[in-house]
Amino acid sequence: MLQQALALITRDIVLARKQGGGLGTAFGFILSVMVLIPLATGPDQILLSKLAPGMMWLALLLSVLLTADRMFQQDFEDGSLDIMAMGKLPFEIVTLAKTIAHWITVSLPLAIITPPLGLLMSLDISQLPILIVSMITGSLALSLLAAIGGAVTAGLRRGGLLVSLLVLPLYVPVLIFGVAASTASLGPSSSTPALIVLCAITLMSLIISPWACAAALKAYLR
Amino acid sequence: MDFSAAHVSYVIAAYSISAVCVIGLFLYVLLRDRALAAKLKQNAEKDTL
Amino acid sequence: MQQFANPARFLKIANAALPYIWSITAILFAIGLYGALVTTPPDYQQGETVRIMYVHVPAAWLGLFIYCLMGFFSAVAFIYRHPLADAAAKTAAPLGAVFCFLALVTGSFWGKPMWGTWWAWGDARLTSMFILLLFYLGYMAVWSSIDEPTRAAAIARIVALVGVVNVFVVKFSVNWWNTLHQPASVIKMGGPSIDKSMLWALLTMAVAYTMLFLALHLVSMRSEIAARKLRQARLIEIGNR
Amino acid sequence: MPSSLPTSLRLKAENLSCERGGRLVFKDLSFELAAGELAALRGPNGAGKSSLLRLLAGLNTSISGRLNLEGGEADTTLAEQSHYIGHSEANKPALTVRENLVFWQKFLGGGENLKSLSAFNLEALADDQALLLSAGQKRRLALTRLAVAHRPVWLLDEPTVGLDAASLVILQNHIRDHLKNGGMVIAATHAELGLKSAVNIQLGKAA
Repeated sequence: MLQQALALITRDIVLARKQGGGLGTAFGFILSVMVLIPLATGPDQILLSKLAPGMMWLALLLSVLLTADRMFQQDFEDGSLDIMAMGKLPFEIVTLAKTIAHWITVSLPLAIITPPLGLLMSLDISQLPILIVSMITGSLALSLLAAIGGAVTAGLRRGGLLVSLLVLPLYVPVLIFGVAASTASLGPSSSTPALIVLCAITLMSLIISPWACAAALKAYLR
Repeated sequence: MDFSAAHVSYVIAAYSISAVCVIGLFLYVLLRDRALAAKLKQNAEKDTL
Repeated sequence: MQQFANPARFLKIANAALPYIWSITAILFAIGLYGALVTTPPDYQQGETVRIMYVHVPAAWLGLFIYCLMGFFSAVAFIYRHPLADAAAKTAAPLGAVFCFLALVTGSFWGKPMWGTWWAWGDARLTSMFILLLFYLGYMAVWSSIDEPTRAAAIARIVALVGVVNVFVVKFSVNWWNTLHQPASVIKMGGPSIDKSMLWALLTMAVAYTMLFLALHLVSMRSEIAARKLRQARLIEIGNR
Repeated sequence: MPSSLPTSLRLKAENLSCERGGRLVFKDLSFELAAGELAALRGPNGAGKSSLLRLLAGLNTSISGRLNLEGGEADTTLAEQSHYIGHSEANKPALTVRENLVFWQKFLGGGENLKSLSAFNLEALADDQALLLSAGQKRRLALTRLAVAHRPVWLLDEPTVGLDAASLVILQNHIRDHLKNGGMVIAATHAELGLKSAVNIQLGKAA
């Protein structure tokens, strides 16, 4: 069982590496956002450093969302999902494996690259470690929730708009607790309670996402 | 209800927007139902001809 | 939609009950509005603006209640494959969205005098009500962007179930976010507790709104069933052409 | 084909009916298939051949009737014991032929060493990207999935499309061997498969 799931994850990782996949576009998106924000708000350092964690979380969240509608579309269109739905491996594990592959190839690298970019927005170094930790935890939730959007629109040609309308409300808790966890020194309370709730949200998404994706994709396979 | 009190315009605005929405919803739902019922009846008659 | 659970039984009950429901709704609205606008006293702090509460609170409560109802119908449809439950969820969504929108508008009218701004981020309930509206729009968008009804129903069910869970997570996190950024001294909407003299009017209005929803929902269900029969007839026509 | 199959395998379908896009595609379809038999599925386009195959593959649910496979492995569904080769070839263009097959072999539990390359003699193309393959070669890559892992039931949706004469013969041999070993094949074809079909399922008006 596990061996089949690992086979799927490794194939998706190899595929993402060969096809370039979402990481390139997502990283380009984050870079442009990081440059545009100071231009928009003006070079005032204090304001920028206050805004930095929030803006970086928003950039991460939106860039993961960008890759959401392509997560299942390719496998759906070329018929691979038909075969995967038939196998002994429960379909929920198949969707979870694909989501983890998306997390490893897109959300995780972004969660690691984004914090250092915070220096562009005069983020003080002391916040960097906590920012990376919270982003890594949050990035799994982002992938899991994006997967739901991707699965629900897998069979639609123009599903892009629908994905953002469906997934952004789901991202609200991740954004709130992600930013709260990363603004350790500024906020009144220390960041650990927020980090714990962020982990709770990630675990909750870990339970909801495979079920929702499997059910939605099965509806399209019919 | 004292109409000269402060901010009374907000109260009127709130009630009127509520009235507009409720009545609008009421009309939309009723008209759609009537139109569909009519089409259904007309369809039924067409079949029995 | 094939062996469409016989709607006849549902239609019989609905058609029988509807006149009574409409009349009860009318009576309750009459009493409630009279109470809200005339007999209940103005608030010692807010003055007349407290009367907005009688249209805001029922709409806000109904906005959330209908979304939970959609979650319930979707769960029934998911477990029992009952097409009528899908129709119930589908027709409830627009009604819920209107009440949710209404709650937002009346809420900002109510907040304006107190905070001086049209959109009070300060109040966590308005913010989570706004996000609830997004959940409604997302659900309705699923129905409109998938043309084949059985598939649209299957996807909408999942969106509603995932939505219902997340609406409460959003409410929790927005409240938490509110306490984080907002010193606790903000005046709570509608005062610490609604005193007795206003309570009965508020409850009457709440029941009136709910009966209104019930009536509108039954009528919308009736038209949804009619629409499906028409669609089915057209398909058969195409089939044997 | 490696191990011989339990010859008591029997697929029973009783008044199946299937709906697609709100329309009834076929109604009260019954047939029986024993081990070692080929079922030819015929009918005009849109008569529901693919719907029936997808129904057998567990991707689609029938509105009425019953379908079960007797004698197969204990508590495994029909879908888990069947290969399904549909119109879309389920190959990744960015991956090479070998990578595609290695993945399917691992996923469908077909053991370690890659022996399936020779099934439709794709050895020469092993390291080319599937992108560069011709339509016929892509078809052969899809059909090679039959050899990647062992499944008693084969569900083939117009397998002969795009195949040249030589590959057609190879396909026929594979099917003949599979049947000799007690397997079952249900194939939807327009062109004659050139094999005696024990059961003929006619869907929709006779063409």
